[in-house]
Amino acid sequence: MERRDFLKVTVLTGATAALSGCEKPAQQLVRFVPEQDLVPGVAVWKPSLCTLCSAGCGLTVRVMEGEAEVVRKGQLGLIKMGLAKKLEGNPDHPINQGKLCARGQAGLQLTYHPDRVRGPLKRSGPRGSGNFQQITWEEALGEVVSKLQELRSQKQAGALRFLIGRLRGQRRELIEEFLKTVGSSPAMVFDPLDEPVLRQANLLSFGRATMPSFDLAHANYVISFGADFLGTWNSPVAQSIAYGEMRQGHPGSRGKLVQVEQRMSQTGANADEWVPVRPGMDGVLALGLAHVILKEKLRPTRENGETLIAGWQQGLPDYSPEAVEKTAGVAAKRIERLAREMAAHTPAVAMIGGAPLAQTNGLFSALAVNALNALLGSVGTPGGMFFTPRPPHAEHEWGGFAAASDFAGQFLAGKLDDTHVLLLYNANPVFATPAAWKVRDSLERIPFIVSFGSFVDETSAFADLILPDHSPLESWLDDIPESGTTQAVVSLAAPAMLPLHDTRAMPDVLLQIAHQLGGDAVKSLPWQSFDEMLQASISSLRTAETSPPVDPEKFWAKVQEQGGWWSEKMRSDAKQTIASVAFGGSASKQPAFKQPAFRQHGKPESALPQFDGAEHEFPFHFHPYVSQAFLDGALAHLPWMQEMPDALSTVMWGTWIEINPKTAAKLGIEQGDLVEVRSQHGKLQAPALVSPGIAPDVIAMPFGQGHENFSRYASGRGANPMTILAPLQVAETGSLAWAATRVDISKVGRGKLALFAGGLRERPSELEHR
Amino acid sequence: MTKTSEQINQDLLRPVGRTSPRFFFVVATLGLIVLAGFSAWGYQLYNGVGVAGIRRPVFWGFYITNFVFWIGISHAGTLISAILRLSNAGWRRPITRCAEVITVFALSIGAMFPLIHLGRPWQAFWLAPYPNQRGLWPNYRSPLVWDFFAINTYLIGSITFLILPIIPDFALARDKFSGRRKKLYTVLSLGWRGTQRQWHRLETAMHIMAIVIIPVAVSVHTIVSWDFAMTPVPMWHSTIFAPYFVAGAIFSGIAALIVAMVFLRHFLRLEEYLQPVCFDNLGKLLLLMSLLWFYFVFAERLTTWYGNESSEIAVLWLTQRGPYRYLFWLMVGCNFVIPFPLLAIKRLRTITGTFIASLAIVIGMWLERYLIIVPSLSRKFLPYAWGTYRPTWVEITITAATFAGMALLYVIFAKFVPIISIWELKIGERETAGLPQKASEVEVASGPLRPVVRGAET
Amino acid sequence: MNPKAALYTMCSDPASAQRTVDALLSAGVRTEDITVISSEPFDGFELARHEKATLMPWLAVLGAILGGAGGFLLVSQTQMSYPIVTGGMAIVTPWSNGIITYELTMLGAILTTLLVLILTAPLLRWKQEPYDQQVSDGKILVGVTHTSGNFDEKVREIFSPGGGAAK
Amino acid sequence: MAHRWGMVVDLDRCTGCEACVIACRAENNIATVGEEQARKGRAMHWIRVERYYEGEFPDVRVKFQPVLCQQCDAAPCEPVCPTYASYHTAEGLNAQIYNRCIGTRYCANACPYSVRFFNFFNPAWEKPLHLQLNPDVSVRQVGVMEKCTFCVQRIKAAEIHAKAESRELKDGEPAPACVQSCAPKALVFGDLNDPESEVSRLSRSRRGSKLLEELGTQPKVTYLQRDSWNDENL
Repeated sequence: MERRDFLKVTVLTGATAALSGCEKPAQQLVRFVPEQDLVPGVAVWKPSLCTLCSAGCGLTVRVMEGEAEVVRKGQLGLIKMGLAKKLEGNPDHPINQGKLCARGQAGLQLTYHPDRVRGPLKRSGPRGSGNFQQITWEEALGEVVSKLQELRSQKQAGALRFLIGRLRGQRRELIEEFLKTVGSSPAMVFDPLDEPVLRQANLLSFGRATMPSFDLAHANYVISFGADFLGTWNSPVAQSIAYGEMRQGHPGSRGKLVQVEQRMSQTGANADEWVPVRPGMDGVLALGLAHVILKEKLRPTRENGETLIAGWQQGLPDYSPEAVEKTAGVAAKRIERLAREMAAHTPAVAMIGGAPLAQTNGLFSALAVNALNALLGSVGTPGGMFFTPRPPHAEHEWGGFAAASDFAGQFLAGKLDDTHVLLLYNANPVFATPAAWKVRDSLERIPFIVSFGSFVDETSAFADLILPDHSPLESWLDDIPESGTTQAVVSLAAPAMLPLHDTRAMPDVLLQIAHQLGGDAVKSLPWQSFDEMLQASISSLRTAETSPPVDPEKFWAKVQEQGGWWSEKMRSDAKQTIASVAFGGSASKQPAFKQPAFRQHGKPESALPQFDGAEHEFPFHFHPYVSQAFLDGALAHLPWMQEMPDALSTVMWGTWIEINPKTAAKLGIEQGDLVEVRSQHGKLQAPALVSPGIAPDVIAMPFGQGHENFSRYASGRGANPMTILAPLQVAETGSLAWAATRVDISKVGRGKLALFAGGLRERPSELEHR
Repeated sequence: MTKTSEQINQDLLRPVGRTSPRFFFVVATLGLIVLAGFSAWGYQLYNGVGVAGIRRPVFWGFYITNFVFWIGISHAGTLISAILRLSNAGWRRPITRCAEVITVFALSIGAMFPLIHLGRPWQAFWLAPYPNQRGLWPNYRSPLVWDFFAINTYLIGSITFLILPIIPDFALARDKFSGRRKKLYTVLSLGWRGTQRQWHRLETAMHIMAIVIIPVAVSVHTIVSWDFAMTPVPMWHSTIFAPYFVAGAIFSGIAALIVAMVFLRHFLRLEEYLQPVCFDNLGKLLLLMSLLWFYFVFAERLTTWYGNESSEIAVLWLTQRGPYRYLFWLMVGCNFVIPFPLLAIKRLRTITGTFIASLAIVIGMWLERYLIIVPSLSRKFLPYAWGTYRPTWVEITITAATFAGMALLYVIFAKFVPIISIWELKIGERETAGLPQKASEVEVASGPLRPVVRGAET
Repeated sequence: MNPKAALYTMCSDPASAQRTVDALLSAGVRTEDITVISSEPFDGFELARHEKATLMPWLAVLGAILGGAGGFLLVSQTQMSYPIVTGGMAIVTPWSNGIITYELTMLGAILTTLLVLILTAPLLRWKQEPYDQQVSDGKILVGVTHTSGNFDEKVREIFSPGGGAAK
Repeated sequence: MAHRWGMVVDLDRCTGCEACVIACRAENNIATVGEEQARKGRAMHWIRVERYYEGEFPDVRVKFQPVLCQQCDAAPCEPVCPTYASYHTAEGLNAQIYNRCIGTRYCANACPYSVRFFNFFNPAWEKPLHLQLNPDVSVRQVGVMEKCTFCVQRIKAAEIHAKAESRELKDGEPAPACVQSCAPKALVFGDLNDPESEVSRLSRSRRGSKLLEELGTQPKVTYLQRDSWNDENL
């Protein structure tokens, strides 16, 4: 940091002035003295972390010297500096082992995005308009501090709220610590991609409110209920690596993948057997399978101590294949066959995620699948499911969207009305919540909103101040991945490159604010900068790693060099090791999750899902799903993601509505027609994509597009399925049941689809030549 | 009836001599269209070929269609007139020149299109074989380089073949006009006097040219067809292409010739020279080619259908049942269904009849080239990579401009050069008038001979 | 007398021209000295016997051979003169050799024919005597060059009983 | 011994995650063309994951098939290029020399795999996105063809690295960006001249076949067909 003080200014003339040709001629471009020593043309690989999803993969960043326009001390100028050129997986990292998904690689564009917020902004237009004016950091921080002091003086510390996205590790600790010291309630977490229902179920079944990990590499049989684990769910890279092993890793034996869903996901597309099931009936089907296994005693009974599922001890009399066929729409014969297969081909593992958990009966379905796993004897065994151990120093296990229920409740009940100051970080609820939640109105009522976002999005457009964070590549990062490995992992990385713009790291800003506030804040947050805090937090691991402990500085250097700390690699084929990590550590300490009261699930009447909208009026199930390119929409501003053809639809730069060919023919809808989708809570329009991989009574649509205000690449593009969703909640968790809405559709005209693919089939029938 | 050489001179030099306002009007309108074409091209040069409709996988579209079409048209003249000269068909005399002119202009226009369609036209000269600092010669394995050689040979040949018989007519014009025109034609006549030596050399040269130009013409369209046949693209990679293209070329060529002749006949009032017999005979030729064309199309389609190779079948059905079906059947109509009766039935093989048939064929043959190029490219082997093609205003404008350009060049040519070979016509007239053709036919010394006597100085 | 000087007469049709020429010949005028100019060729008549002989076709063949050879050398030699890496792929193949050779053969024939025509006709020589514009009206000019004294008279006689202008 | 680079694509491992597609863009400075051009079919993806549906609902299956330049030994794209822009390197790669290309687009027509992409316009990177460009790969201008190079710059880098350590290249050391990023290891790259290399071994697999090999293009990419799960116990 101090090196910036060497900053020397020389006014450029002639040639270099021409470099700034495209800038305003008025402004004077200066050349700064380089802050790093780099050999031109030689690539350096620096470790970093991927922050784009919950997987928490490790990166290596290819850094090469280049000339960039940067802001130093508020002045724009040219500098020779190390620039990140490419992101690849960190080969040593236990989660992604050198691999990286498309989204992670496109993360590079977060740093170089033309619409990044380049300095602190103050709202100039009306809220939501997205009009801001530039101010200095001093002004901005002064304003924040004064607001907070105001609150404190008025003894209204509780009126400060911090709304964050998925956040783990020291950043989260820092925020929570900060909130505690100023005496306000813990951060509210908003992460549409999190699976609170599954956490709840796991807490009930296994005492861990944690996302599960799967030893797919050694599984012989995998049945997935709606979980797109090869695409976007949980820890996709780790799961894909293991999947490759399952398929072809062991000569002679090849695992089978069965996918249960209504709309063929990327994972479903890879399945050896694809089982369409009625929406919300996944749990029922799981119990149907369990019924057969119990009835035919295909598994030793000692493992059947299941108490959460009603009628389990009696062998689930209500879930005979015939009964299940009626409700779930899967043939009894097929249920029997599947049950026998999975019982015969252990290790067999079941997983559930995505839409099934977003039904009103999601918790039941999750518990049913957990029970099935237990019955199959694949909990904590090789080829089964387990929980990634937590590193010794991490006292909290921060669930992602932990406070789901609280969150939804707070907004719905307008509990934010007593909030005077709202801090925003990595959360965009305005975009990613149903219109029915009226998040806009709630925000309107908050007097003062501060965003730390790097981009102006639908939510930060409401902010009065924007204090832009560094891009991840410019920041000190740490993370504690929750799943995807048998090793305890603490990822940690120093900045891979120097900042381009007049931005500041959120943690540093928070520390600075704390110090300006003075009082307890200083005591509990003594650090001058975030990296000091990181070093302090990780030093405790020295002992955990080796005895005798290595010298602190060496350890700190080593951690930075390899991109984190991880426990000794466990031979995942050794049964006992898996078992030991299965429920590693005590029941997790997760503030948001209180151990729920024991309640039995699975009584047929309670097992069935509810839907919003009458069947005769809204004949179709609306099945939104996480987009391969944009996830929940947070990546829609990356041009690489926009132009990446979606694997199944091959659509670029837009959104679409998937319809079964028969349905389409019935409604006179053709590929590319503009279709209107109506629910009780709103309507949207998008072009139709006729796809064989979807049930006739289901209309599917990806999340992610339909941004009103999110950079030049995403704004005004496509439609956002969130807007028409019903505010139904999943029983006993209160989280959004986003797959429980019924809709009607009709053709309204001709739409525009940018498809990369021509033909649909490899050997087209004569008709398709038309 | 036969005409004296004075009459002939008058009739045929009239269009060259007098200029009606209609001429300027025509030139202006055509000129504007051509101008539009050039500006469209400029627009494309400035912005990049992207302004055209071509896309992946259909990387060739209107431009290459026009290229093949115009090269085809160019087979009208030279080939026809060469064949007719060698077979010494008397009715050829009034039409050879109209025909040869078409060749030269159509060829020049056609040859422009490879340049227009290039991604980097400013590098086009890299096709030419010359020692250069890039250390590269052109890749002689590339049919495009074959094109380069073939088209240049054909162009040079055709121009020679057109110019030679014009020289005596320039000499005629030189003597008939005065003032600036005289100066012009004096230069153009290259000092032609009409000595027996010159006549004999000229006729020998024409004879050799006629022999040489025929195989060249055939080779040109053969090679154009190989641009396609050399690539493993469904329904391109076929041995039938060479003869198919040559036949098609002659077919469209004759049609274009007839159209041109009808216009000339009407606007230059050449009714007495371009007589129905010419149209009747050309009509018969056209009929033959139409049958030949149908035969080739049928053969090509049948083998493809019978072979039932998936990628080829894809293209076959695309054209016959798919989105291209309308164009396909329109093409069959234009090239066979309409012309056949018009040309087969003697009563219908009138000037009007052949004119209508020819118009249809010109359209039909353009469609044929389009349907050969686009559907095959849009349905290559991997269905995932299938695509479509739609032309943009740029391509359409440029295409229109080439037709206007053809007409414009033709009109201007007819303004400066007698569009009918006067001296050749005179020979024809002697024959029809039954005047003595040989010394033996002259009866021996009848009466005293009274030659006019002059001195060289007068 | 100067070699350019010429006597000539205008005949109205090839027959009379033929007779005039025959008369001149029988009068002993050398056939090379007789020039007959017409606005159209009269292949049937023996107006200029000596002009019939020409090597043009053979020269054309020669030109063709040269063109072909040139073409073949071009394609076959360039690969030697400018070697580039082609990973073992041929630069020139017999097929392409054949095509280029063929085209240049034809080009050779065409260009030689043109050249020979220009040189032997001869063309590109403006101002040549004798000439008379009446030719363009269909008259046929029969002239005699290089007449020396005594022939001169004979020629005039043949051209006209009443004697004619000379130069 | 000269290298002969080849690839194996295991369709049984490929999940259609598109990581290779983005890895390729990032490594090779492939321009983003935008929505309008993308709709016109001018998007450039040197490697693409082809998706083919099989059967009708409810018995649907999908086949994912990554397709990149097959680096044919008898490449149809090479002989047709009039200027040698498309030619064969000593290591058997189908190279595209951008500054020799005059844009006849003939090679793209000749290529049966449709893996050649044309710059219809000059590529543009909105500042500061241009800072992400890889300095090891030239940016193509308007009117030239571009295509997969097997990341020749990465191969060269690996060779130089090995040379610096004065040793032979290790098997799998040079890896194109797509191969490096492939999580399920569906893509394997290596030297076909080394019979012991993993790529040679896999390309001899019983599941191995070449794409459109009936055309006689002799591709250097081998596709391992999808395996089927057969139940031996029931």
